[in-house]
Amino acid sequence: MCMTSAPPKVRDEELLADVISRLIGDVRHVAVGNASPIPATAALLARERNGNGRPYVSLLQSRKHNFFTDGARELFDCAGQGRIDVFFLSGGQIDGHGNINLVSIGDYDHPKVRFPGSFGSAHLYYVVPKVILFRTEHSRRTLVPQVDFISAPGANAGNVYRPGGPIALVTNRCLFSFAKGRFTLDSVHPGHTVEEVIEHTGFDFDMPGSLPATVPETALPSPATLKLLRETVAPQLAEVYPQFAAQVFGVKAFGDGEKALTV
Amino acid sequence: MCMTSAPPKVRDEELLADVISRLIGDVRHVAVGNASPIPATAALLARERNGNGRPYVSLLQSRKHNFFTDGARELFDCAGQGRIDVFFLSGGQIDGHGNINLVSIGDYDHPKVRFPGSFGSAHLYYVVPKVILFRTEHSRRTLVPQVDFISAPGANAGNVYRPGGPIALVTNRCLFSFAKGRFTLDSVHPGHTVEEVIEHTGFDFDMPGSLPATVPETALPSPATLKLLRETVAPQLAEVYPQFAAQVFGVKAFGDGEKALTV
Amino acid sequence: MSSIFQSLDDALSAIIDGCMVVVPREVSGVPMAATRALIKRGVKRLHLVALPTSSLQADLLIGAGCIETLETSAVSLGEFGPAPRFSAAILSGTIKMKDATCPALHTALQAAEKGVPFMPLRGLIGSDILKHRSDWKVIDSPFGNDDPIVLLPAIKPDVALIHAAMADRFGNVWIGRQRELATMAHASNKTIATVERIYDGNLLDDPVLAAGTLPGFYVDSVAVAERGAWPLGLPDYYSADADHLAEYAKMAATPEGFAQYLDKYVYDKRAA
Amino acid sequence: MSSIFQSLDDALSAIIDGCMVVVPREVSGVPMAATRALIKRGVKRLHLVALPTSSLQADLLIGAGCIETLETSAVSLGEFGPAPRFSAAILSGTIKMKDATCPALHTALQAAEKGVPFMPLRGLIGSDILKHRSDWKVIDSPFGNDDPIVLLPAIKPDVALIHAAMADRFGNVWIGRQRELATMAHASNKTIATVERIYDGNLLDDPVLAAGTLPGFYVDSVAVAERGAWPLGLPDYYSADADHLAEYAKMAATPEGFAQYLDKYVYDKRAA
Repeated sequence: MCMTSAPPKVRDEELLADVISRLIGDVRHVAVGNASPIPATAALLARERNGNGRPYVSLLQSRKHNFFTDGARELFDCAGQGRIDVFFLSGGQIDGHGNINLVSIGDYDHPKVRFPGSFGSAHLYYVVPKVILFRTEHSRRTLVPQVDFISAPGANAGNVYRPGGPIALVTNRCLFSFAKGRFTLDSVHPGHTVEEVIEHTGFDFDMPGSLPATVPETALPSPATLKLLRETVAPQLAEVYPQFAAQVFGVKAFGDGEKALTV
Repeated sequence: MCMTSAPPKVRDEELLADVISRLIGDVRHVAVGNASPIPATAALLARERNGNGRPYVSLLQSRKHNFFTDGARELFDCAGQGRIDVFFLSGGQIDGHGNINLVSIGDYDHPKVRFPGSFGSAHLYYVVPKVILFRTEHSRRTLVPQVDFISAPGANAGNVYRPGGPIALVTNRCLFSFAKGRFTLDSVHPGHTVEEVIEHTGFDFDMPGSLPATVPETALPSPATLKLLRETVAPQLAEVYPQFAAQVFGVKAFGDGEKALTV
Repeated sequence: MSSIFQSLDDALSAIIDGCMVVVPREVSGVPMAATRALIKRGVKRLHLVALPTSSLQADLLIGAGCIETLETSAVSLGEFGPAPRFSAAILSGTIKMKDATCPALHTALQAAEKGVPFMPLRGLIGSDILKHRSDWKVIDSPFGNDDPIVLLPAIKPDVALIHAAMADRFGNVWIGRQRELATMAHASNKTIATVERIYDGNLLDDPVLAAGTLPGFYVDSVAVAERGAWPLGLPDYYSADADHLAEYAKMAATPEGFAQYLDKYVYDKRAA
Repeated sequence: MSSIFQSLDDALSAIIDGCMVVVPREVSGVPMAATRALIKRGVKRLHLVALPTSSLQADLLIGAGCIETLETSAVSLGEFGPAPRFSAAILSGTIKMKDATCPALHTALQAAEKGVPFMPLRGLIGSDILKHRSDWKVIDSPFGNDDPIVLLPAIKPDVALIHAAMADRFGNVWIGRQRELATMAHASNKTIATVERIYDGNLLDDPVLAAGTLPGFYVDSVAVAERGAWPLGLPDYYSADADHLAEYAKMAATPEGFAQYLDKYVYDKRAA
């Protein structure tokens, strides 16, 4: 495609969805939990980019983009079978070992702050090969040296069965990859700097060549990607995340997506 | 009810069904496995006698008399939950300890005779409170001192979890009750004798007062019971056991009982 | 046979103070009309098992003082923010919290469904959830390479409380794809269902409907409660009432606002 | 997307010599057309897991020399008597038999479905079945009174082979109340389905049909095989062919009669 005019303005959500969709890679099945509009956008983008209906995308909040028929258990069974390749997790706190905290701050028995709870993290983090951590608030409050409560650990010692775990952490400022128990700063998003990332990150991390100057800038979504996002992905997203789709893409859902029982 | 005329002729199957229905007692749920027309007759009789739709009767071979919707597993789960009160088992061999053999005669690795297999006996015999053993061939070939292969034992030592087990053995000649690891001859069917039972039984058993003369004769079904069996139970049975119902009760089934899918 | 249908209050009579009740997650048909009736009646000291998470239902019951122990993997109002009464109760220590992870609760109920004392589950090792659950055990798996694995004890609730689209007069309840409702019923001593409407016929007679039906054998009482999941949604039927949930999130942010919410929407003081 | 529908032979190509195949019990929709195609193709050394029992299917495959290992709880022709080729093979020692009890097989497949290495089951202790299964273990339950309980290792078949009423072009298969077909698919590496007919539409779009549907996600290939369970029945569709089963029982009583049966009904030599 030949683009000579100025590239269209890229929204932060579009950049993050593009980054995540590239992390997803060539897999069979991506599942996205509740209240995760940007990962959902990324998963649908990954599928539309391939154009062959693959990967399967399961948006757990959606009836339409979700094939499960065996009750609330099926997602976890499916992951246990090794049939979910990519999942997304977040945390009230995330530390440099990849541990995530979805429970509380302070002493567990007398906490200062309580989060909703661990959801399925203490299982999915172990059995899904590619878990992408996602947190838009990149601060020393969220990215800490050591979480107060480990909902799910980034790694396990010994012979604990663990085919899965974190592969990356995507924030509003940058992209970290994760390997061997540590994060590496892979790229910094346009408009942000390595110094800023260091300043706002509570844990130690590695850098390619260990020099700030060698950290690349996160690539912008291509015009073709933006077109896909805005024209093909956004209308599908609107069914599940109407507010998000309206706000980011100016797209409205048709109906409420609930197919009525006709018996 | 006043009956002055001669009692109607009682068939063996009717007598056995009546004996079994009295063993069933006041329970919530009776399940009957495959190829068990007489126990099925007894279970339906127990239900019709109460007249309130209880006990639930699950005939595993039937769609209509079987509420299971969770696949082939549900019967066993249901039993594990303690929700099946009565079940029926048989055996190629049954011994005096209540052990049953549904597998083979001779050495297991080089058998002389092979039976179909243990089915669910090695689970149901342990968890169903009232298991009624049923074998119409009462001989030293079937009722043996010690089975060659224990598909399921009559009792367990130690602290093995076992809320269930055998309560009786019904044969074509008599009714044995079972308690504390031994059978007791409770009654001999009309036309048979205690001596005959002893002659054809391969295992030791107890007798009330230890004297043959004190063993009562099995009571015949009452006229009311016969009426229920012939008029109410038989037509229901015909759906599941058409050949049996025709042969014993002269009743025919309507259609084949299979409700067609109309999608 | 007497009808299995009862008034909502009568149907709920098996839920007595101190009993263990299992309820489904926020999107699987939550018996909210029944929840309001329980609060009105003033039920106390419940051990609530939310399979595997909850939203408004747990928050309301906690705020109204009905809960002694809460066993779940998360309580949140989703896009409407944290669950305020849940958070407040944890911070002030007024309820006993048994934190879990979603598949652990499914597994523990499956153990009860199968009549076994425990079931194993992958994951959990190295998580502080496990550290705070002395009722969970770790063994070295006798299969494979002696790797450690968690065993979860069966959860056998006194009552499963569910809401679904329809039931027939035999107590059969159509649950559709929400199959965890069947596991809940199998695992529990009793099952109470509220439904949108009565199905005229026997759900088990139609092979297609039967595939999505919980048999009446497992169901102890049924009450009709139209829009009984409101303000939450009922799958295949109606969506959640977003405006109401936003209103709840706002009012429940303070104890006073929560009390007003109860007055307005639970205690029938609307006219006052 | 290319169609998931294939010819019967192509659909069965994943069932190679020596692989482990799980099939359903005699009343749950047995893929008999597929079974005849496998015999015709001359598949060898199968490890057949019949969940939890079998009738004609296992007997045919054994008689035709396709089976190396059979894992099931019983093989019988029911009211038509013992399964003659099964009995003969056991007596002559030509197959390896892994005797089980019905819920043990369900449990072992559920373990694979959950991705755990084992699951516990009540019963079995004191049974000679356990004595002959060195792959099953007994531990003292860490919950309760240290009572012994059996742990069964997960069974993860290479292929689940099923027959059902209908499938759509997305590979979704309507299984109705035969939910063990879903567990089989979840537990197995691949799933092959034969169906009576194609459903025109998406089975997951209708909430009522969806409740009885195995999602195409788990299904690798589908072939249309009308009356594909014949001479066995298909629930909600058609009954077993009693005359044919009686004929089989009679012919299969001898090796010669069995060979004639294969010629007549499997190898398509009807015209000869």
